[in-house]
Amino acid sequence: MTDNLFSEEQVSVAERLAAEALIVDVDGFEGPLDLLLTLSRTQKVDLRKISVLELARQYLAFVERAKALRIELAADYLVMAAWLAFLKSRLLLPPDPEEDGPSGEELAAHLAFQLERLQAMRDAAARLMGRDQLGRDFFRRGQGEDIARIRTVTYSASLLDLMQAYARIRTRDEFRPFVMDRDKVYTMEQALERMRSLIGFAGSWTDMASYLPEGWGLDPVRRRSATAATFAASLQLVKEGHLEIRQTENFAPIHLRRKDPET
Amino acid sequence: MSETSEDRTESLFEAPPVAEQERMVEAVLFASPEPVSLSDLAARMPHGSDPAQAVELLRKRYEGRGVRVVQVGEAWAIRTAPDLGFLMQKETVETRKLSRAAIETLAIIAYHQPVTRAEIEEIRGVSVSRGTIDQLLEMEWIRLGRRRMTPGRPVTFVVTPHFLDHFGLESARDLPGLKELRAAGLLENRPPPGMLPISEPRDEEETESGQPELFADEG
Amino acid sequence: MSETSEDRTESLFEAPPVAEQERMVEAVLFASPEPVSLSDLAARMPHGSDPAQAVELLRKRYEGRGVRVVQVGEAWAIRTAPDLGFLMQKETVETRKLSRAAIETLAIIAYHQPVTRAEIEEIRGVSVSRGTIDQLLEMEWIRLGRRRMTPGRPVTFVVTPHFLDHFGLESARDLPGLKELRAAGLLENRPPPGMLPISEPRDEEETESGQPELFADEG
Repeated sequence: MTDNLFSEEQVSVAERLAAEALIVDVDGFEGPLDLLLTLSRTQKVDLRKISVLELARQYLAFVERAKALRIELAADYLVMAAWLAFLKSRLLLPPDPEEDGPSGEELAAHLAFQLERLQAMRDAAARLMGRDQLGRDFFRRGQGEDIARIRTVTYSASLLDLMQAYARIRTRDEFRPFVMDRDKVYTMEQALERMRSLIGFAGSWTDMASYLPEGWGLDPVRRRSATAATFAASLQLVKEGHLEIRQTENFAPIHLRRKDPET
Repeated sequence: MSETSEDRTESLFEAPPVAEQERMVEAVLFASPEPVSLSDLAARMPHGSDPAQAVELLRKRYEGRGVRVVQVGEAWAIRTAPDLGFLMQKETVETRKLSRAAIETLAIIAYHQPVTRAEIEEIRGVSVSRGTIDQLLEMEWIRLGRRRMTPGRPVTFVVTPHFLDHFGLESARDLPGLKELRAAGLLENRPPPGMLPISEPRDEEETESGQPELFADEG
Repeated sequence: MSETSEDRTESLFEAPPVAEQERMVEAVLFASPEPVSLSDLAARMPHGSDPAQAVELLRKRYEGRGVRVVQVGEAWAIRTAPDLGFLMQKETVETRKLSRAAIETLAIIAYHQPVTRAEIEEIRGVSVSRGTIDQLLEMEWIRLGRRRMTPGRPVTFVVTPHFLDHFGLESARDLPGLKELRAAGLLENRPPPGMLPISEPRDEEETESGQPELFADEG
């Protein structure tokens, strides 16, 4: 009967529309189990008395039909189809005493159980949402009390805040290069402070490298940071009119000299 | 020592009359938009008061009135009678924003708690999207429960007093149809046949189905 | 058929019994955020109701109780009895969100406890101000743990039962791990390899709040 429903020749227009609606709507289903539950409704029996064999046939026919219409089904629909084909063969063939594993009946019973459980949870959800709800059917006190106010401040945070904070830190951790170890970073502020105190002695042109702080010249990472900071600080001092700066050619050493206020 | 016992006797005598205690509970519950626990009540009321008794008297007094004294988990609150909801200006109802997936997930957590994410997915037959759990956590309708003592020690989810308050439930035991569902075996976490030998240590543990844990909240 | 239609017509024009009107006023006054005027009441209640009479009955009913029906200008409200004001003091607690620095420090302590201050700074990448630790200690969300058996014997910090209580956790081990945080979408995914961190959009946000801190706290 169901095979007829999906075979090309003798379907009524209504049946065809129904079948296509089902397929077009495949996005509306929440996965194969949901689809199976919908299909099972056509059997119009108690879910506990459902014919899993019949259901497997319907599902497989559905998948075939979708293929014929060149509709791409998500992988989990195909996995379910393969499993149901296997189940169907188990249910139809006499049990093989050599075979290990659960019998077709056991597998079918479990599928029926899953469907019944899902349906039960949907009914439960509907009943839950159908209950009287706070703010819709019954109400809390609308007005805070304003007598004898003793204001104490308490700080609050939710578990989600906590987890998000931790996630934020750990994510930052994964971008390790971005965080920069503090002990290898020499800031422009630090360089500026150092330069301001030293620049008074720079009467003649001096290599900028000699202004690097002690201990920052050897480790390449530290050296790079200190050089960048010192250079930036030098530019700042030039801008402020305390310093002159020169470089004879590309990549040549950079020289600094104090700029006297009058000149 | 004699002093303290004297003190205690005195403060026992100082406890206000029951009618007065009832007034106090009435005032506190009226004033607070959120449910108030018995221990909170006891902390505010004069020494020697019996808030449980006072609450019970108050609850009876308000039976059939326009507002009711209701239990929410371990706490008590005053709420308007549901049949008068039509008189009120509705708040924007949060539940409108909830997707079908979120509602189903919520129901599964409520009925199967404590339940792991994998179990929710097993029941729904699809994976639970990231936002769904987040949303329910944010609404404070669910929270993390104890970790399951199975490999990977997955976290579990349980519903909160907020959830109970919203749906007017005294406890998770009062969920509609819970008994019937349990009797029908639909709250069991039955592993698929053939999976049995694989899902090893779970079977040894009583916590396997999750259901026995639901009400036995042993420390 | 004629009978039912007659019934309906009657109930359309007949106001509810006085006791029912009193219930209605009780619920509305309780739930309303503002005092409610008689004309407001009349507008909400079924046709033919007499809110003035209902309010008067309600006012009498609450005489001597823990709450009273009081007139505020032209409107009516339910207020706790003035002699019970001392019970209400706890009601006016102001809650503020914890600062980002504090919540991050707290998260690190919760996930890494027992943890020293230096370790917290190492993980956060910025120094932790004394105020932050003090605040968490004061809130009793963290406490001192055992000293670490390393040079300088630094003190460690651990979370308290108070903390667990507040966050609805049974133990700090119930906190979801990194994998679970990622599955829940709380952890951003790694950037594709080779992508310069500088070009990350989060960079901007970070320079706004995180980055200056990185240098400012340098001590």
